[in-house]
Amino acid sequence: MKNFVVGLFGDPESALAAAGSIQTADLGTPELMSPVPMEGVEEVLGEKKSVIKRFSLFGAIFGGISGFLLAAITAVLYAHPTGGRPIITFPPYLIITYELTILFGIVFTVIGFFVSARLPNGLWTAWWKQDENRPYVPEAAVNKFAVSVTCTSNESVQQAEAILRTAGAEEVRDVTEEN
Amino acid sequence: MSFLDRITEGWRKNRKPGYYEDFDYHWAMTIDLDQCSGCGACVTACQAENNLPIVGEDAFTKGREIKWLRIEHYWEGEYPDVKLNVIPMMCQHCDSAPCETVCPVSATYHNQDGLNTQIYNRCIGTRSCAVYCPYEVRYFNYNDHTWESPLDQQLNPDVSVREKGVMEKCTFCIQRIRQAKDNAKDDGRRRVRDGEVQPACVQTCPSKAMVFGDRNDPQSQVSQSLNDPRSYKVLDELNTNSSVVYLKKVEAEG
Amino acid sequence: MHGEPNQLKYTDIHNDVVRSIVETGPNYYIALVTAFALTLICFFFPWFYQLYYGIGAAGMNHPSVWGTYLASFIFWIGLSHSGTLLSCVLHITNSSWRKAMYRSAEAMTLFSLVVAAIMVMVHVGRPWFIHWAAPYPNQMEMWPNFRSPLLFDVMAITTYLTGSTIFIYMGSIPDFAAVRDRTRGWRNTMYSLMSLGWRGTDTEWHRLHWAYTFLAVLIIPLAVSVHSIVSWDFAMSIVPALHQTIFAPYFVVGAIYSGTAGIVTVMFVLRKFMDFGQYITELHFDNLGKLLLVLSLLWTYINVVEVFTGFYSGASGETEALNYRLFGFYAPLYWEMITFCAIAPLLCAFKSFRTSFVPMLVLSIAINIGMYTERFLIVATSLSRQYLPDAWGLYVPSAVEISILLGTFALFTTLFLLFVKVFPSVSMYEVKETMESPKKSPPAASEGSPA
Amino acid sequence: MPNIDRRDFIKLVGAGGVGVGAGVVLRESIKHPKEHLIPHVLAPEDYSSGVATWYNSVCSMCSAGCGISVRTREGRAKKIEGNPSHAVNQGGLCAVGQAGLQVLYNPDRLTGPLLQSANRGSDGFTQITWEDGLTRVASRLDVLRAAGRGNRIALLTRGVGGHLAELLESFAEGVGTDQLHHYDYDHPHALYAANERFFGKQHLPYYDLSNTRHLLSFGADYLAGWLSPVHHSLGFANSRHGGDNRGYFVQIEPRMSPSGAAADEWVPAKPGTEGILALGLAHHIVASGHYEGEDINEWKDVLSAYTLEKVAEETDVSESVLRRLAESFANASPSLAIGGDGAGNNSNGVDTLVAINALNYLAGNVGEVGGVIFNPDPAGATSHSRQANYQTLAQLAESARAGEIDVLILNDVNPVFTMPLASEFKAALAQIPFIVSLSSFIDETSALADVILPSHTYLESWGDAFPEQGVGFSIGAVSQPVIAPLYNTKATGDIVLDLARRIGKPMRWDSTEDCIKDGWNKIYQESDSNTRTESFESFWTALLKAGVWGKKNHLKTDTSRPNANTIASIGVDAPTFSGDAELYPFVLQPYRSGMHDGRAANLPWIQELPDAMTSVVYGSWVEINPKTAKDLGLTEGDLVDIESVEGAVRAPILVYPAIRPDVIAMPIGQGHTNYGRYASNRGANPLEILSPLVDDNSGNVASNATRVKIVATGKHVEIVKTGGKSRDLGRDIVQTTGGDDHTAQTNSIPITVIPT
Repeated sequence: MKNFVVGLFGDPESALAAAGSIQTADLGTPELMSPVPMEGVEEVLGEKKSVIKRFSLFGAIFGGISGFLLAAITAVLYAHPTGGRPIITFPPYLIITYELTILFGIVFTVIGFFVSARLPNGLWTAWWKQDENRPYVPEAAVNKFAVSVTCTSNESVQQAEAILRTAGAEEVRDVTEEN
Repeated sequence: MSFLDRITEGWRKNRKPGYYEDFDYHWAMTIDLDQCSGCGACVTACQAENNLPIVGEDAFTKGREIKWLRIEHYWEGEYPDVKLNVIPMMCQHCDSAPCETVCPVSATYHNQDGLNTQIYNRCIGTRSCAVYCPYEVRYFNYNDHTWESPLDQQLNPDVSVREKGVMEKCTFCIQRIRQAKDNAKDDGRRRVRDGEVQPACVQTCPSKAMVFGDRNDPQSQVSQSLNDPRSYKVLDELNTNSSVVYLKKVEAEG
Repeated sequence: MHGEPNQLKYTDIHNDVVRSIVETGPNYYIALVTAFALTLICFFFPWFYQLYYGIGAAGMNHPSVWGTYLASFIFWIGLSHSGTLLSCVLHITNSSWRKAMYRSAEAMTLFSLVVAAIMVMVHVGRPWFIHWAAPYPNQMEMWPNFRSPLLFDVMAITTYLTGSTIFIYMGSIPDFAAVRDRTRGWRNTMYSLMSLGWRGTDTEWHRLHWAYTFLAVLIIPLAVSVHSIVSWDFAMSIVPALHQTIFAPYFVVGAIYSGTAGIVTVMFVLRKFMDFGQYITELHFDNLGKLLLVLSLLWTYINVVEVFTGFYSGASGETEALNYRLFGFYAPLYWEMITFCAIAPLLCAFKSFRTSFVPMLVLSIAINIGMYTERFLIVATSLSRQYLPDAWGLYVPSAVEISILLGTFALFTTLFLLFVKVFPSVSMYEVKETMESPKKSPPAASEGSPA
Repeated sequence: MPNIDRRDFIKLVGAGGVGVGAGVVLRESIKHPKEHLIPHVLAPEDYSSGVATWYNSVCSMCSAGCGISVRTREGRAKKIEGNPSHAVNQGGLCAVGQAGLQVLYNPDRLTGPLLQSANRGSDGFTQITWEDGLTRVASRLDVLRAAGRGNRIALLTRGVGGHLAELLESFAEGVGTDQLHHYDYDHPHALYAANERFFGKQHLPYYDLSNTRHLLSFGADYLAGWLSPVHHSLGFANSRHGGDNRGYFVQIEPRMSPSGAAADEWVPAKPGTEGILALGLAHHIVASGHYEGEDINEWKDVLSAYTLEKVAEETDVSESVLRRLAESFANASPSLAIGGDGAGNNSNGVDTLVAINALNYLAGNVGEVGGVIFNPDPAGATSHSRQANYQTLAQLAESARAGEIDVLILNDVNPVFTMPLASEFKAALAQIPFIVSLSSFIDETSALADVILPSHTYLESWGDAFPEQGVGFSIGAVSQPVIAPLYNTKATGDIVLDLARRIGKPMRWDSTEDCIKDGWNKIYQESDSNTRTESFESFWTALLKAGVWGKKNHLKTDTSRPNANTIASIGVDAPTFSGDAELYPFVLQPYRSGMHDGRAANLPWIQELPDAMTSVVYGSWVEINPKTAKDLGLTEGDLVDIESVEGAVRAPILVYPAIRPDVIAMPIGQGHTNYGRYASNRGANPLEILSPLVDDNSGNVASNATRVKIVATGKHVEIVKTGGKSRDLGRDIVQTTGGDDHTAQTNSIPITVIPT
């Protein structure tokens, strides 16, 4: 059995404070949901690191190498002399290299984003539906700031609810997983 | 030879710009401007040989004539000390052709005879080659051209007819070169003899101002003509390295 | 119906944006049908005729083999430049005033690029074979020529289109999620699909921020390269007055310039017709006006340099081409361009001008007319005055070309009208970000109070 | 629901639009199911091109008689090239010669006999059978012949040379008429007259440009239209670079022709004063002691009036130029003076050409290599004695008006186009009860015919040619059919033979081929029995294969002198012009451009060939001096009426840098009213407004002697031309080198006249 206790706050400060309290109370790291990026999350919940930059770097390097090889190898394969230039010409191929560096950098950044943000949600099921494993409150997309606590027992549910209410939650919702 | 050696060798070879000397033939033409009278026989001969369309008056008005070879006129001075200089202008078959590099689909490139070739059915019609050509000798098919029956019976079966959206230009009568090579092969000769192949313009020139031949052969008429002290290339400052060489007009004193 | 911007609440933004998507009045349909009909009549039908007849339907000739189609291509590529590029730059420099307008600006980029890509199809002689310019394995012994500036273009524009699409999409994911919850039926399905199950968690926001920043970092040099490469289509040739080292920066500056002016136009339209007056304010016009002023001075500087060095060279071809541009057949267009792009924007030096909406609209349109003229002149004056005077010509666009040129605007408008019904045309979450976040307050005023 | 309607509308329009677009794209992409990506430009290795068959023949586009080789594939002529072994053109061929294929394949060619069933000059032609057509003509001829009134039959043919001329003679004799006229607009009547007077010879001499070191050309556009342009081009090139030192070419003419452009010096003398100029030079040569003949005193007498001072005044050429020209002409050896249409078609034309002959004589060029060489008598018949000049045709018209002509047979001749309107030739034709045309096309003259019996083109029929202007020795060539007749037409000779049979006067030949063969048999029999082939048949085969025959029978140097009377007759009057100089301030020079005398105007290749000097295509123009244009406030494209006493033609102005301010020039060839789709209703025909001012010595119209005025119409048209700006703006496109350092000639390609 897994319960998600979600507290809705009207302002970000209260929500952050609540999240800090939850973490201090050893109820696990809560998940915050907000309509805008919240500032100060890392001070409260600890630093976040993402792998996106590695994806970007790899993509750029991969793109650069494949760009040059695409131009150079195929030019040797289809050797069409033009303009008295060498078959493998640096200046033009550098441009191809440059463009593909950026193209693959972009594509891999996106892949990195999907991987690290675990999107799309529920990739292997019907991913456009809401994943039951991830609680969601629609208000959080409008003007509410939500703190979601994952609880494994009834005690922790009550404890979490109490902390959230104390912190000034306008509403506390209990989302229970089916299985 | 190890794989690495093969790569390095291929690299060296393909990084070398001056590979044109290795060509079997290196066709070139000289035009003696002191002999050219600008009569235009070459223009019509070219039209007859290469299936150039009859474009009609309207196309001329719009500036869309197709003349692979044209005569340019340059007046000098004012009456009564006035002179007219004429110069036949056709594809110069540059060895460093600006038009070749710009084609995105490789529809124009240098073939093994040192010719600048235009592959009609590979052309997608960006017309950039015509922009890049400083000699303005590339002509675009702005629409499909037809020949009123029975004028079509004159069409040369060895030359394809170009459709709309395709660039075309002088080929040095590549079909004649091809024929000459075939003949040479049939006769058991390894090479085409000097003078055996002449483009239509050279063939018809009433004042024999044009000479065509293989530049690789130092004995050929064209090679000798290229050494003429009067020889020059039009727009040589652009480093196009053209294969058509003109001999200067002589200004004699009476 | 709304108060001053600083009195706005998160819910107001939300409601306004969602309303702009789901509530569709008859005016919208009239606009869409008109735009679409104009697209068909002015753009597609003439183009189909041209496909049937050949490029001869246009006014191009020997030696002016390039014409308005290519000018339009550069124009639209240029227009695309301010959207994503500006958005990226402002994102990285943390300029908050960007946030209300960047979504539409990026959409402009995207659709300008689409129109530009279509212009390539219109431009080439045999568009049915245009895929030959793509490097795909085939049995025809055919491969594109990577040495060609035109192929650089293909690569650059493909990359730019991909990058811009991804950029605008990434930035919209939170907004799709927000709209998803407020819609029903097919819209809900669509937004569910597009939002990828976004929930707005702290981790998601964090990843989005970094991914978005990396994209911005990658796209800035890309955008610069795109217009540089477009300029090389000309500058790599040896045509007098085209073979210029200054062309790449000239084109990049011109592109940003025309794109910024384009943004002003779009901002005005959105403000007027989408009731976004609270979000797109005098502040934006003020800032854009300053930007326009800077760009116009840069642009003027480059123009002066070009003319100066050209005349100083004394080379026959160069001087003749410049002479022709300044005093020849097309001279009225040249001076029109100078008036619109170099002189008129000086008005932006006055704050009162910058913050007046209608004058700014007029100026922005004038600048873009001038910038179109610039592209046209680059093509028309240079090609008709090349090395061999006896091959000089004259190029005047045909009715088909002019119709297609007008049609591109209709096409762009159609695409933009469709966009505003699909994308939240103002970035909700970022506008919310710019506002004071709700403050902790007594329960009676729990929805937050103005600062 | 209104929404649905809107949507449906959008959908329908959208689907329609996309459908059309997709259809077009689809059509284009499937049009060539086999897009071989490597076309003939780089043919696949296993591709072999077809084998062409070449036939040697003779070009009949003008009277120069160049040898041609016609390339045929699958029974169709594909390309005409010059026959390299023909001494006249040596492989070269002019644009009109190249375009001969379009005579053959012209879409406007007549495909079978026609009968005019409505009014003359209307389009009321109906198809008839050959039997019908021939019977109609033969019955007419038969009646007249039987009644002994054969002289009421007139034959007017284009200049036909060789044995076909004999055939026509024989036919004329058979029907009993002496009204057989050959008519070519450009036939140099004045030149024949002048040569007869000065040299006593009825034939053209050979002007050896090839070896001359100094050429004075008085209005002879030898590179583009005069006598034998291709041969002259060869000679020009050879003189420039074939020998040890370069020939110097001077062109004296009021309007620069292509030959003037190619020359080293262009001297714009006043129109009609070429002869005076020549005599001025002669005066200087004699006076300065360059001439030392026994008859020097006679010359001094006759030339005394032509002092350089006076001549300079009359010709508008400075004395110093005259002196320099005279000196260099006398000092160069050999030198050559020629006089062409520009000099000959004046009121003093024959006198002028005689003066030029005198100049050659005084400089010692007569009979010399590089000078004037006399041709041996041609092996076959030539047409000069039958050539009709203006007076002859005017007489014919007179007879027609008087009702003395009952039948007129036209063969490929178009006098209605080339005769001035003032001659009222067209109206005279209307008086002839029955006109037959053997032309391949309907032209202005054939349109007036009652019956048209279309003949083959020269590429489908037999013939031969013995070039009149020659190459200094006897040559001839056989014209053979290179393809089977395209249409239901007959050879001219065969039609005539058939008619002769039908009127009971059969000739001694069965066919044209027979006639030609018979003629050549005679040549064979007369040839040296030691060197000739075994039989006539082998000779004939070899002849057809080579396409040309020649005999190295150069005449010995002619040392004969003109007698005293001839010398005494020398003298050139000031030219007279029709029209008052006040009212009509300009002298009109109609000149032949690429269209020949207008007969090439129906060939699209020629219409699309930019003019050699102005690069104009598809139309007429009026050339005027820039200064004149400025004075009159005219710019290029301004439509003007050119008015003479006789009428007006309308054409646009073309500012021409190289024409005298008091002269305007117009090209001949356009202005057809009825000559097929390519020529009709295009441009203007300047010949129409010429005054019928005749030089009595030649009997021909002085076509350069009409004064005109320019009347602006206020309208403007765009002159269709290919050129842009014809100034090189210091770009050094056509580079030149000084006369002294042209060490080049040794490297140039020598051109040799091949004696066959």
